[in-house]
Amino acid sequence: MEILAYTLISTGLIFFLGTTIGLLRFPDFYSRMHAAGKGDTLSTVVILLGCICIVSTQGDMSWLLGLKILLIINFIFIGSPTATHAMMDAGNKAGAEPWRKDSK
Amino acid sequence: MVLFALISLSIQNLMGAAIVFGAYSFMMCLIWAGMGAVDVAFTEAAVGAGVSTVFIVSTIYNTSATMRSRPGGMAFKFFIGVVVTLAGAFLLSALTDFPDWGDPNSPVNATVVPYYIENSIDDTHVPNLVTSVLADYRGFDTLLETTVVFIACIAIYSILRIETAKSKTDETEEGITSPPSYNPSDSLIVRQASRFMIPFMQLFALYVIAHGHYSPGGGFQGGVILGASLILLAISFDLKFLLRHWREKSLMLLVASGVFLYAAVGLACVFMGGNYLEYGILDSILPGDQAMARSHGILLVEIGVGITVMFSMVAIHINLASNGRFDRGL
Amino acid sequence: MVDSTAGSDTMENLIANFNYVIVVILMMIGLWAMLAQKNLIKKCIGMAIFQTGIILFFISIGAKNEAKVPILSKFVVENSSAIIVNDYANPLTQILMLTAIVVGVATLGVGLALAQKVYQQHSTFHEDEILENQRK
Amino acid sequence: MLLVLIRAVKGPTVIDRLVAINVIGTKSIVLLLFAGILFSQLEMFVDIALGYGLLNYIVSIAASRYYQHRKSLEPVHAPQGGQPS
Repeated sequence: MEILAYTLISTGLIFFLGTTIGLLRFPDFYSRMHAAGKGDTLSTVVILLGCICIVSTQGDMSWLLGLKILLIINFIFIGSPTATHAMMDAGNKAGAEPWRKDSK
Repeated sequence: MVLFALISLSIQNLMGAAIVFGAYSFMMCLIWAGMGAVDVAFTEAAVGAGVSTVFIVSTIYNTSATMRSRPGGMAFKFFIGVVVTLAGAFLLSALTDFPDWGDPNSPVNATVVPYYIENSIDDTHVPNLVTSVLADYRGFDTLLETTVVFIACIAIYSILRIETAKSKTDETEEGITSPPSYNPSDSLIVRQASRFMIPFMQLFALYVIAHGHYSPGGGFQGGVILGASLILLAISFDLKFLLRHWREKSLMLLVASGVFLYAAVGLACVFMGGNYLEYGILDSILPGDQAMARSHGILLVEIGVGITVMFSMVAIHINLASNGRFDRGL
Repeated sequence: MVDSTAGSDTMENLIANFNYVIVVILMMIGLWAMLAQKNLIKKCIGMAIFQTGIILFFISIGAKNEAKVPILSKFVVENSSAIIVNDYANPLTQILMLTAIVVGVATLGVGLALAQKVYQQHSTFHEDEILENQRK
Repeated sequence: MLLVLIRAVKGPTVIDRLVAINVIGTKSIVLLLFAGILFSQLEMFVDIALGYGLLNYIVSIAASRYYQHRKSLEPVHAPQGGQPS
């Protein structure tokens, strides 16, 4: 269980590293959005799954904690893509220019 | 921690400033949690994530986000900088008089607080010390703070509402940023997600209020989350959609009724023969012994606080977002 | 600054009590934003920053080394003689600040409402322009 | 990790900041849970994290709402950040 937890958490951290690098290095808004929207959600979900694995080994009320973390995962899973969609829409409406190869 | 100050310095564009301020409050929440102040962290989380940034954004929405930079202000800014640095130096020079960080025997920690910590469980049966101190030992404070929120709500009504009703025609002639008509097709996903999330939010907020005796939470946090859920309703649907269900008059009545519930609990204590807000005396009408009665009294008071905070947040948002006109907004 | 006249003792104090230094820095930033910024909304944000400085001051004064969250655990609840005071952080400062945050949001709302009203009258947030408009 | 994100907060345009604080919001959920595990008092922290999970997308929706209604290009592309701050 411990090994599974740490594997999950480190996987999530790797994804998150990818997210940050993407957020910093991509040239325009849309591609940054792409990095942030997917990598962020995935890494958070994976890390929280790892947290569930840690929690479930300790304590007598662990199933309740695990349930709450599952709820958090659920809400992130719904909320984060929604926010991504809304921001993407906003960027489109506000007229952020997509990056092209010849733009610089 | 210094970095957070730097973040807040980096505000330039107004919209960007609002957003960076949101991030700043996320950081502050983490700091509170690290210092063991879980309830404060919870409040900051609910307020920072749900409410305050939305207020700033809706204000900017009703006005304009452009900032005209004016030349020639540098000397003034430099002068202010000198003044502020002097003030900071004064504050720093008083630093040696303060107790060390984390000193358990400092005057703040050693005078009245041990009594609260030791006797709270016997007096009130409430394991969350913050809740018991908030609503029982320090009931007057909380009553007045709730009243301050109420008064702020009234103030916003009186600032924005009255005069716009008078000068409504002038505004439309001037054409100050009348927002384009609402296009319902552009946010189906947001609507559906909100429709899914809002019941969970409200359920969670009720849990926070009711379970505040045993875990972090209470009237303020639950009220802010409830208010944030209604604000989300107003954002993701239309402001009119919210106003169809909550008339402004009923909103104000509910804001007042929260404070009234708090004060009425206190008055009930007086009528039962005790002091104001001495819940222990209520044990003949509430179930349980004296300590349980105090616990229930705390619950009643927290519900009052929750109602006030919730509806005042909603009312403030509606006023700010629609510029007091209550027709259309963010 | 004051530090140059005082000895290295003060410097050690500064480093040991860095939380007060942060508080002072935050308050300086807030004060500077309130005084020097010409934009009304930025003044509101500066007010909020000042407020967080004060909240940080209270919370850090109430923090204790080796202290936990001020919520009694189940074991302690059953035998109330086992409460050790120094195990729990100071709940008093926390409740003061908890209410202060909510009140702070309400006052932020009031400030923003005033700013909106000013914008309706003068259609600018810039202080100098407002003053010029008033002098006309 | 957050240090990298802070740099993202200073990012070029407003909507980039919006993306960045969305990421920061979700990451602070994770950090809260880690803090809970470290203090071995997770049952206190999980509520805050749950509140965050529910609330942290309100800001981005509100801000995106702003751009949808205003349709203004100018704050995105010309931040007019020339003024000293």
